[in-house]
Amino acid sequence: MDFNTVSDIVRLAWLAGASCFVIGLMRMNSPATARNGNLLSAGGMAVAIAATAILLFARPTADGSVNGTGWVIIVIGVLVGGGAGLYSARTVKMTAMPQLVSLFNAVGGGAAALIAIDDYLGLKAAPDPQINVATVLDIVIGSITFSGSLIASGKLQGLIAGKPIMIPAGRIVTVALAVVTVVGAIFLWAGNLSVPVMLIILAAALIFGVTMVLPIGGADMPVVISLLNSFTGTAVAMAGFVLGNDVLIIAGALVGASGAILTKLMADAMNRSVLNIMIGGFGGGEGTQTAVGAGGSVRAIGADDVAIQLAYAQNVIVVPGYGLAVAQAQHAVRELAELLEDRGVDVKYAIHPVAGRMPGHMNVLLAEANVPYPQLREMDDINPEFDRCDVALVVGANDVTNPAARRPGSPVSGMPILDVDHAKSIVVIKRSMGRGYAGIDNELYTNPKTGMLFADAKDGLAALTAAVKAL
Amino acid sequence: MDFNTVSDIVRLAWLAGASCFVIGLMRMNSPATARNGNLLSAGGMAVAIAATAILLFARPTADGSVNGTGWVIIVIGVLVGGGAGLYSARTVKMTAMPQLVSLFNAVGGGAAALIAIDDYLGLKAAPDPQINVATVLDIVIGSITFSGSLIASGKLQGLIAGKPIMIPAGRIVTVALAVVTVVGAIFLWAGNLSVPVMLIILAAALIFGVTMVLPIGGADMPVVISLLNSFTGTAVAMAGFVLGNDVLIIAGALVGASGAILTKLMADAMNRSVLNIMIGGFGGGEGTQTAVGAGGSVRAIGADDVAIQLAYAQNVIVVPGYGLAVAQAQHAVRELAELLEDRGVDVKYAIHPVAGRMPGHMNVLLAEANVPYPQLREMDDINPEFDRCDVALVVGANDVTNPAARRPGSPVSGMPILDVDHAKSIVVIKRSMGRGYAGIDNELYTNPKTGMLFADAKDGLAALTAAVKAL
Amino acid sequence: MSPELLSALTVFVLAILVGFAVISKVPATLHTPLMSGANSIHGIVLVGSMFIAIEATDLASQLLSLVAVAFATMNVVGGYVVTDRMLQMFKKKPVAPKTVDLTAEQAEG
Amino acid sequence: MSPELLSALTVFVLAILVGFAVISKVPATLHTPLMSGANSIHGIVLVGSMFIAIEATDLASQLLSLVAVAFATMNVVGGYVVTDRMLQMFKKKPVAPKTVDLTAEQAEG
Ligand SMILES: NC(=O)c1ccc[n+]([C@@H]2O[C@H](COP(=O)([O-])OP(=O)(O)OC[C@H]3O[C@@H](n4cnc5c(N)ncnc54)[C@H](OP(=O)(O)O)[C@@H]3O)[C@@H](O)[C@H]2O)c1
Ligand SMILES: NC(=O)c1ccc[n+]([C@@H]2O[C@H](COP(=O)([O-])OP(=O)(O)OC[C@H]3O[C@@H](n4cnc5c(N)ncnc54)[C@H](OP(=O)(O)O)[C@@H]3O)[C@@H](O)[C@H]2O)c1
Repeated sequence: MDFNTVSDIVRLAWLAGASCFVIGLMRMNSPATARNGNLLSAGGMAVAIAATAILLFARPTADGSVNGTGWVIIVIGVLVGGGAGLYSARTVKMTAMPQLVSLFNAVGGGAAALIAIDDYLGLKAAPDPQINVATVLDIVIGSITFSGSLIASGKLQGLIAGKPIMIPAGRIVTVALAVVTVVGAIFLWAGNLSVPVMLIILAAALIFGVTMVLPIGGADMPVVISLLNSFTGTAVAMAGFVLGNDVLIIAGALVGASGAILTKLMADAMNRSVLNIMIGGFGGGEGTQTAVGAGGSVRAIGADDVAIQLAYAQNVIVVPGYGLAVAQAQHAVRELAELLEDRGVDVKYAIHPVAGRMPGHMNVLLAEANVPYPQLREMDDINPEFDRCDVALVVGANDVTNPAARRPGSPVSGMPILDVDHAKSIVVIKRSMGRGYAGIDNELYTNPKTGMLFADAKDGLAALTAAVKAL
Repeated sequence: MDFNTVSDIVRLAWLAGASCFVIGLMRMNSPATARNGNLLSAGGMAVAIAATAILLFARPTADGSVNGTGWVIIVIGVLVGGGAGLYSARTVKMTAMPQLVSLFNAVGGGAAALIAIDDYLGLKAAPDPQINVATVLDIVIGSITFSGSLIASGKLQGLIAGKPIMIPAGRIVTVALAVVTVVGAIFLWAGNLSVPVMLIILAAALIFGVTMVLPIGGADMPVVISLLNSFTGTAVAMAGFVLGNDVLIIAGALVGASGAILTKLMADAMNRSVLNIMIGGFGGGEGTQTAVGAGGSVRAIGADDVAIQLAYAQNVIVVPGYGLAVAQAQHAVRELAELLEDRGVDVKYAIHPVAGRMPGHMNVLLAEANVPYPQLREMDDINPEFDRCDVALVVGANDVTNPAARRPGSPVSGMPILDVDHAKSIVVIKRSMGRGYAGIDNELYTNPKTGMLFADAKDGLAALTAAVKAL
Repeated sequence: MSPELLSALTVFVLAILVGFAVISKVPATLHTPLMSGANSIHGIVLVGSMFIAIEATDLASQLLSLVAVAFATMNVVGGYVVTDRMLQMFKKKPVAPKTVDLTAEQAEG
Repeated sequence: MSPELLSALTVFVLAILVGFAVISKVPATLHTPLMSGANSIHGIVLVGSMFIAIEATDLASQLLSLVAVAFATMNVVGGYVVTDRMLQMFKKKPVAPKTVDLTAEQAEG
């Protein structure tokens, strides 16, 4: 089979792969087909990569010989990178996934930048404008995502303080870096070939990524990661222009665009505008545990009393939060719920879009505990039902229930919350009067309707289950 | 400006136009943005066509002279076609729109076919395979849509009997035609250049279009039109391959694919599979007016009695049907509804997806009468509420309320229906015991809970309004 | 395979994917307008018709192209106008039925 | 503008449109998995990295390409695996919450 036929087939294979990416993403829009969609996408990736290997192998080299070192590089790189990726992905804890995704995003952006850098170093003369533009853009965007995603990952992991870090004169620095980058880029686009300038741009972009993400609070990291993800897509598309390779262009642009939409969706779910987030938002990281009454007395309540309330309620709404995740109490809560249902109580779960530490965190946890999907209700669905709810059982949730969000002037102001305070009676399971992510007091706890069951979520629920059984 | 620059700009303009088509379609997915989406799409079309004119004008001809006749043809064609399109679109009645769309679809397919035919007649030798394939496909698909859409349009217009027309040995004929087409196509693809064979294929495809649509009942026409619409898109894409023109390929493929999805959605709404429709379904056309009791006595009821029922009901669900459209009673029904609401009655409209003669027919009519959008409820939303509904007021609806659909063996079996019979009391306004589209009796009318108000929808509603006012 | 064909094919496939993705869960209300809107879009065939009209030299293709241009224009103009007429019916009402639904329930319950 | 660039541009624009169209109203549950899934897709940069690795002659580009290949592979492999792990959580349950909602109302009312 002559090389032309091979390369034709390879190109078709790339096209097929790209199509798999698209259809895969489509299927990932609904829970039922999501997993299969991801597998399809992975299949497409396998095809595209295999095809590439074949092309490179069949391709006649200048001196007809096979470039051994090239293959060695590829094999080693694949083994190392693949191993690292596989291991980390397999072993990461459920709650640590967002920062891992951010890490993968960083390396992806890095690879895209490296392609352009390598290409640029190899240049003898300034390439035609459009290539030149693509190359520089690839370097800039790729570097920003690389450093930015690493910071984001570090913040979620807790390696870097989650609360906004204000660099002295941060804004000025950031702006200055941006200016440097732009000027340098224009200089190169003007048709000058200069490696030093390229390196300056590279450095400026890398630092820019850091200064861009540092001032943003951990609470907004998921949105930031999604935005950087979209950046990486764009960088990869640029790399596609540099190498004149369609599949990179398609896949990159696909991620760039879909990532942008997704970022908006996520920001909307936290009721923030993307811009407003990038300029730096609330979310100071893990709540300080220092107990603060903040006026108004708190009514502590015992497991037995709660058990009776629950057992004789008509309908109960469970409000899970970050605490449930920390305590890994998802199974405990399901047990209690089933017990109550056997006694004819109607139990539902109120899922706030940003409860926990990643979007959909609660759904993921409860699904893991086999809580029937229909019992999980999105915020807008369930909020009106609190008025008719006998007992709202808040388990390790705080900010997402804080009525202060309805008033301006609080750090959570504007965030849509669960109308827990509309319930006839409220029970909150948490360890102390400790604060949540936003680091503010929650007047729900001082509400006369509210009883506080101070306990670790898991233990507290276990106690309740026992008490209900004992009735 | 040299020609290359011009053609570059023109190509970019085409790309921009194509993008407008896509974004336009996206915006047409939701009622709020739909109209603006259509305008955007139209704008893109204007850009694409203007760009083409510029390109053709700037293009250096063989002998340097401008091809006068060519421009004359274009101008005349545009004037004639544009005038016809504009006039018919402006003057058509709301209810006649589907057949007009079908007509436009026919001419579109025809144009696509003509391009390939013209191209083929101009050939000196068989072109390279892929062009050859595209040309023949264009001719075949284009012709099928042309004749098929004309028949579909005729059926909806009533020029051709709506009820399935069985050609003697129809199936055999259809299959034979298909065979001829395929064999001919293969012969040409084999690299033979033969105008006669091309003409045979053309003829076969045209007749095939007719025999394909004739046996299908009018009830399914909307789905058929949508399918043919998708065909036209494909034909246009093929024309794009023939002329090596990207914008035709993009727009054509876009319509081909989205049309296919849409066809499936429409078929689902009528709870039929597309295949099962194409093989010929129910729907005998306008109901025979011959009154048939079909066992079980019918209870006729007067306007005054109905008025009292309505005025003192807690909630009323209006079920509009084709009869409402025929009688143009949308304003009359809104009036009555508003009157009732002023009296504190909660009024909703139950919209069956295929009530009337085109999908969304009822929404369109009622929206025209300014019925508040929130009062219009889709079938799945409203069905559970019939159990709590005091009076269901059926206005000129028949098949979509026929409980026979729940049992197998009836022509409407399997079609999801509105659970009107669950209402505490039922009132039906129609002129007689005449049948609906499916041409079968409706046992709802013999249901003891049902009172029949025999009248034209408009008059009946007016009478009711008067009676309620009089209370 | 010529590079032109390859890129044409790529474009073709991508456009198909767009087509599949662009139609999401549409309310039945919009089925007919959407169909009509898509129908107008394939009026783009007018561009092709103009090409063959300009290149037409013999009578046959002059007639064919005349018909083609007329047909295509009818498709474009009529299509967009009738679609717009269908859509004029929709007054922009932000209220989503679902929320209304819930409030309604509230009122009752 | 070279025809290659033009077609590349066309492909680019179309892919962007696909990207916009492909994400419709997604339940918040799926935001993170979707992000992660898209994140794996840009691992396609591995293809580019392989090209520069094969063409690498001097030490500099050999090192650069080695890192690029390793990075890209990590993106691909890790991305898909972690996404799959997230999605394993979803048991396929056809019941749409809304219908359940209504039946629930029925039960109460
Ligand atoms: N979902 C996302 O995308 C995302 C991402 C980042 C940040 N955020 C932010 O995170 C917050 C989420 O709100 P949330 O209400 O879910 O959580 P939260 O506001 O962070 O509150 C969690 C509460 O759980 C309690 N808790 C901790 N460990 C516990 C344990 N073992 N047992 C029982 N209780 C325990 C803590 O109180 P005690 O110490 O007194 O027990 C804490 O007040 C929002 O502010 C959101 O903006 C969301
Ligand atoms: N929506 C679509 O896409 C589509 C397209 C084509 C066909 N269809 C089919 O059409 C049917 C639609 O069902 P439908 O219930 O809306 O209509 P229908 O079943 O066709 O019944 C309409 C009824 O309205 C009555 N009527 C006619 N003119 C009237 C007037 N001036 N005043 C009062 N009543 C009048 C007729 O009874 P009287 O003669 O006794 O008055 C007739 O029984 C379904 O079978 C559907 O499959 C739907």
